[in-house]
Amino acid sequence: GEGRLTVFAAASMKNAMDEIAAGYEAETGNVVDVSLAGSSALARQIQQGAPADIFISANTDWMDRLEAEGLINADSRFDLLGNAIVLVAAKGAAPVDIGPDMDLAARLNGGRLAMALVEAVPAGIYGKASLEALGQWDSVAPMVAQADNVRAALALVAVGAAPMGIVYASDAVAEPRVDVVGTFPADSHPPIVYPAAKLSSSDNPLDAGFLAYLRGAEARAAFERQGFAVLAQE
Amino acid sequence: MTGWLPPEAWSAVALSLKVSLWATLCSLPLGVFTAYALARWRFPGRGLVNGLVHLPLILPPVVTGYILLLSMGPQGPLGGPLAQIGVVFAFRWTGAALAAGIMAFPLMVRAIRLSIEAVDPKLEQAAATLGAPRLWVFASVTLPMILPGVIAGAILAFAKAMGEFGATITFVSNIPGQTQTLPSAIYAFLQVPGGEAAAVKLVLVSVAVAMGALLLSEVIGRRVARRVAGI
Amino acid sequence: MTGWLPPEAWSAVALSLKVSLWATLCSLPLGVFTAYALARWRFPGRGLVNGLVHLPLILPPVVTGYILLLSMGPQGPLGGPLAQIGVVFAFRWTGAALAAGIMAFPLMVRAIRLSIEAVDPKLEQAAATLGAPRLWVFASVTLPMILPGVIAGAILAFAKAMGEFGATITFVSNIPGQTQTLPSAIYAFLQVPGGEAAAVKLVLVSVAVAMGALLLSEVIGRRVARRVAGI
Amino acid sequence: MTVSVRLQHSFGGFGLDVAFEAPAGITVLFGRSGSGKTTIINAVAGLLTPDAGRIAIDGWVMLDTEARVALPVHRRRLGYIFQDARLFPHLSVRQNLLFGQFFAPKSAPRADMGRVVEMLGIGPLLARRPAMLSGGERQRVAIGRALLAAPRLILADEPLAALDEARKAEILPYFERLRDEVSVPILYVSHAPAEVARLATTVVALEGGRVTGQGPAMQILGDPNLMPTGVRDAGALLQAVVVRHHDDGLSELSAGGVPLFVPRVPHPTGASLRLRIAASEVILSRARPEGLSALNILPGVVEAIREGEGPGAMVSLDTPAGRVLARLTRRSVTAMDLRVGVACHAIVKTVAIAPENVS
Amino acid sequence: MTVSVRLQHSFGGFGLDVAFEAPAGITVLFGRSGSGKTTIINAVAGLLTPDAGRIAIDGWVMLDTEARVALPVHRRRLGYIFQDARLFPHLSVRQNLLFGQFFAPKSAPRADMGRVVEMLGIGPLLARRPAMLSGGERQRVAIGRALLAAPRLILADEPLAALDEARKAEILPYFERLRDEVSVPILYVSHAPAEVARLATTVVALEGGRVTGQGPAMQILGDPNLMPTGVRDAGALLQAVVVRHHDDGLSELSAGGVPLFVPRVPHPTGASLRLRIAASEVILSRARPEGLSALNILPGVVEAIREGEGPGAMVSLDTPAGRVLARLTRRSVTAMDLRVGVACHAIVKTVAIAPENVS
Ligand SMILES: Nc1ncnc2c1ncn2[C@@H]1O[C@H](COP(=O)(O)OP(=O)(O)OP(=O)(O)O)[C@@H](O)[C@H]1O
Ligand SMILES: Nc1ncnc2c1ncn2[C@@H]1O[C@H](COP(=O)(O)OP(=O)(O)OP(=O)(O)O)[C@@H](O)[C@H]1O
Ligand code: MOO
Ligand SMILES: [Mg+2]
Ligand SMILES: [Mg+2]
Repeated sequence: GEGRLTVFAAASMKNAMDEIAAGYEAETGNVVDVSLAGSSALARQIQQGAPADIFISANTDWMDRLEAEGLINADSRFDLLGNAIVLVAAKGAAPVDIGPDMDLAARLNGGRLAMALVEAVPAGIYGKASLEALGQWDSVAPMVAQADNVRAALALVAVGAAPMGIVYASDAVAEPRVDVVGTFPADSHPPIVYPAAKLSSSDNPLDAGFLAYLRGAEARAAFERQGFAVLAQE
Repeated sequence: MTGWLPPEAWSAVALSLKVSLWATLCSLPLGVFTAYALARWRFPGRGLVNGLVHLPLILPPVVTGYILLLSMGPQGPLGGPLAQIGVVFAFRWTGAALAAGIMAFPLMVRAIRLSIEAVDPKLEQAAATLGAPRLWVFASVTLPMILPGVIAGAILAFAKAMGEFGATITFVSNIPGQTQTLPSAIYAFLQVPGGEAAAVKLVLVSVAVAMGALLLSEVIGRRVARRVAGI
Repeated sequence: MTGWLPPEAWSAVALSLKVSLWATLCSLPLGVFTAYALARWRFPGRGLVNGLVHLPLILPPVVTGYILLLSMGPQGPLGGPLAQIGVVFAFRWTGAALAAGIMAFPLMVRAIRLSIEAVDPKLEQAAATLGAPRLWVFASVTLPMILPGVIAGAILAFAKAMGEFGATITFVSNIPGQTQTLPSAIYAFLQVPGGEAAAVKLVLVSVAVAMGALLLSEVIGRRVARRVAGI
Repeated sequence: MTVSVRLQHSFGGFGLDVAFEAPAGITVLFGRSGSGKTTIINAVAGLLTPDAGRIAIDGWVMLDTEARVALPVHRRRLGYIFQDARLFPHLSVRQNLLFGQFFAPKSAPRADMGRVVEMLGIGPLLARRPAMLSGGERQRVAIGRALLAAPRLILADEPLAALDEARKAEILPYFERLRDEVSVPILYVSHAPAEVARLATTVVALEGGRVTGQGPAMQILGDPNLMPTGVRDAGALLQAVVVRHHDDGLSELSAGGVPLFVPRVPHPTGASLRLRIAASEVILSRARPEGLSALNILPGVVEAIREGEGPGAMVSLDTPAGRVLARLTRRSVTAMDLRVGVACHAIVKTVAIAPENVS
Repeated sequence: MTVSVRLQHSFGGFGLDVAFEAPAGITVLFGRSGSGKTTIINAVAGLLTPDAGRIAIDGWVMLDTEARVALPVHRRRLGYIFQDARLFPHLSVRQNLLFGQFFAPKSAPRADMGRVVEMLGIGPLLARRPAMLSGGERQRVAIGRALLAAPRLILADEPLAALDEARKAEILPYFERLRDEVSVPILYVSHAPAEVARLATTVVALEGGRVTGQGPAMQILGDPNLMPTGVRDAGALLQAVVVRHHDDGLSELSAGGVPLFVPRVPHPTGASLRLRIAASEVILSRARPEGLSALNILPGVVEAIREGEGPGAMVSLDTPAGRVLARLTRRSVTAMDLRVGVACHAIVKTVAIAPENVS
């Protein structure tokens, strides 16, 4: 076929989505346009009638909001990916035993802890939740430097502006200037879920096929290469 | 050459050029008109108009983008009716041009306004005494005399449009080939591991284009100024 | 009044005012100098300087932020040595001011440059014949004459600084009370479902401040212009 | 065609209240700085809307504040010649000249471009830009531009004031030609007596926003009471006819039968021209003087003597050539025993009749 | 103090090559437009660096291209009075006046503010801004500003050209006072003969970038060959002494024993002053004329007669008062049989000696 499909996906999925789109195009001959931006920007655009067919959000809040407003096809919704949040530090840093006993504030040694916006951006929200669960938040909070997205937080660590940061495992995977020094327990924060769904306004016949492809083996391989946990079953 | 950057990046470059060019050309007449009104007319609400024109300079670009999305989107109070008559901005390159044009508008108006304020109204009066109606006076006397300022304003606006990101991505998203401009592409590359190299290349392209435009504006501006002065 | 907005929001307003004010005041001397050099001197590399000054206007703000982070961050080639002498920008409100100042710089320079180009060099020559050394000529003749332009440029820069977001958050992040400016706060509110109401309030505050500054600039500019002309 | 003007207007400290008629030819508005000349011209042009007034050319009303008629500037069909030329710098001389032609009604008697260019001697300049012209050339082009707009009225506000003497001398003949060859009335502002004497058909003398005298040039300029710029600039106008051109570079004129010698004028024999004799340059003698280098001696009878505040006195002499004014010291008046009715001679140096004063 | 100037410079089509000395008093650079006057002044001021030359005041070298000395403008200790005043619009008159004082060396003979203000009559203006001044007042402040900079040399480039006659008359006396009361040499550019006659101590006549004559004013201005603006402007300078002030508003002067009457001058009896008698205003008579209104008659002997191209001739008359020039027609020269050595009388109208020419 030579159909066309528009996918709104969280910007952090760019590398994986590039691979998947290419694979899908090669397999089916259909073209996929992937618009990458912050989940909130995409969700608002959908609220305003954006001509997208499929939305993949980096968190459940915005997807829930769209579902409540009837903007997505609830039946098509599924949890596509999971992720972990990790503590990163400059290359060669000693591992940290993440738990209630670690004294993160001391480890920072006056430096900053880079995170995404802790009230607004999913990775930041998860990170804050974990630190709270581990009883670290109050001591660390004054040292947190909040970036507008995860990548910016990672960059702060990569360029040495901050000694440590909290980012997604998927972000840390390919940054040569940092090491993952610990992974936050999955139960210390709400589940990190990237839900995908078809928009109610879309009558694109390719939707179902693409959603299926996302669950497929090739997509799984691509996501895993980028450090995501794939939740969706084929 | 094409291997230096991925093809989508080139298409972002091409789209940005198209978007910036149209943004500049289409806002130019309105920019000249607004600048003229602000420079020459005293009317109630002049301060307000001046403020409105400057608004995109003052607001965080994302806010401007949201305002555009809310008003000009398919469901917006302006976007809906406009769509009925076939004018669609949302999620089209035209919308990217609209966003870029609005963000660049204050810069354009400032430059043109200053050049209008430098035109001696006596020459316009002279044209009127010779029988020229107001519009004709503008077209045959004022406009040629402010041409250097108009060119400077237009090219500055073009350069600014080439760099516009926040309002654009918020209003028309980041759809490759349709609304993915150079800055959006740079943003996307910066969002993932390993994208920096490509991002740097795109930044270089963007700087080269904008610098070229600026240099051009200084050269053309000086040449036209000399031509207008009749030297 | 305080109940209308959460206290952190008010502290963001206060911080933004402080950051913008300092950004404007500190960049003003350099802005005047750069504008003077571009307007009056012919030197090799003039085109390059002009381009550099315009760069923040042209680049996506995030890129400017990254460049700042790379060069002025604690490990950066400039930031490191500066830190040694006690000048730290990273994660400080001073860094926010630096970012805002750089982003606003091209606007400031443009406005001042135009007013310098309008000063008759003959008056400066007259001052020189009376024995005034070059710097004194500048301080006692040129500067007072361009004051309206300087004020316009400064207030435009202030307004722009109030709205600066991308470069600031990329360079100094968002630390409530230290680097959380108004636009960062607005951005944060816009990221979560339901944050619109608070965002709108902050946008209104931001617009009110910037509009007030603009109006002020028109009024002061006109008054100072009249004073300078001695009317 | 006659322009009739009635205007009332007040600025803070200044009130204008004038009414005058400007027939064909050049009507000079004459008065010192601040007397309201420019204000009148601007009201006629439509660049200023007066508090009250009426301006019409023959029956065609351009302004009537009572009838609430006020044609906009571009409908008034004017040719305004500004002091500073105001050529369009971005247009060539040719384009400047043609600027007004687009707007002239098809039916208007159209000045011929060729003839105007010829008359003003600007043929070789057509392709140039105004920046490439001398001050005098620029002013000539401005005259041409005004003429070619097919105006029903020409306005000129001190069109020569910005020029030095040499340039003035270059332009004056063109205004004379305008006066003599073009039927459009011309309102001309000046405060230079020599210019007025040379150009004016009609003079409207202004002082402090009021008309202090109006009428034919000869009459107004010969009346020292009306000359607003003071007796120092007074002078008489004489009408003369060219009798002969002599080989030694002089032209012989006859003014009422009195022979007068002036440096060669270009006019043909029989042509009529005007001479201005400044009162300050006339010497009187009771006896007919002999053996003087001055060639021009006009016999006459003292008509009036007016003494001023200073050491001077103004003597009007009735001569066959017309009235001649002479400014003397009171001492001389006494010494020569000058009284009304006494016969005496006015001595004028040949070369004292400068070319600007021959018209 | 004497300024010595030697300059060579070439612009595209124009070459300047001059050398002259300017002693104390006013040295007027006199020449028609384009003769290089401004170029010289600018080189002296340091606003233009000439191809070659040397400029020094007494031994103090400001420029010596061979020795590679070129003081920057602000070190030259000048008082430059510009044609257009160039007051600082944002400063009050007082601040304008004081501008240069900061930079004058402590040791410099400091002009007294009070005296300068007094001399220029600008006391009531001190608090005003330049925009609130008339053209004449502005120029007076400019003079004061230049003086108060404690200059070693004053430059004035046509400081009166932008003013109308009334304003000129208002300013000229201040330059005379400068000349007479201040010891600083003044380089003064002008192309108005009356101004030159009135002010110049020394005249440097320029033509096409060359000095065609230099020397004391009397000598240069009395020499029609040197007058670059042509014979029409020629005139003689006479030195006279005030004898008496008469009740009828006239002052009686004596020039070499010849009585001359002029409108009341402000100078006290016994004061010495200069008169200019324009050649075009002199009438000659072989016999001593009787019964004329003109009060001033100078007896003399014809010294030389030069005929020009036109109908005119210039006659030099040697009189007890000094050399007087008269411009006549050739016809008169023939009719009166004037030849070198012939005795005759120069007749000058009292009022023709206008106040500007009495100094
Ligand atoms: N816009 C204005 N506001 C207030 N007063 C004005 C205005 N224009 C002119 N005047 C005053 O009106 C009077 C007449 O001015 P006008 O320009 O008509 O004089 P003028 O005869 O043309 O003088 P000049 O020969 O100097 O050009 C002057 O006293 C002037 O100060
Ligand atoms: N910067 C320049 N470049 C080329 N030619 C110049 C320049 N400045 C002056 N000239 C020429 O040098 C000549 C002398 O000019 P200058 O200004 O010294 O004359 P001036 O005697 O002051 O004349 P004016 O009385 O008109 O002021 C003129 O022919 C002029 O065109
Ligand atoms: O999908 Mo994002 O980039 O963490 O908002
Ligand atoms: Mg006037
Ligand atoms: Mg000059």
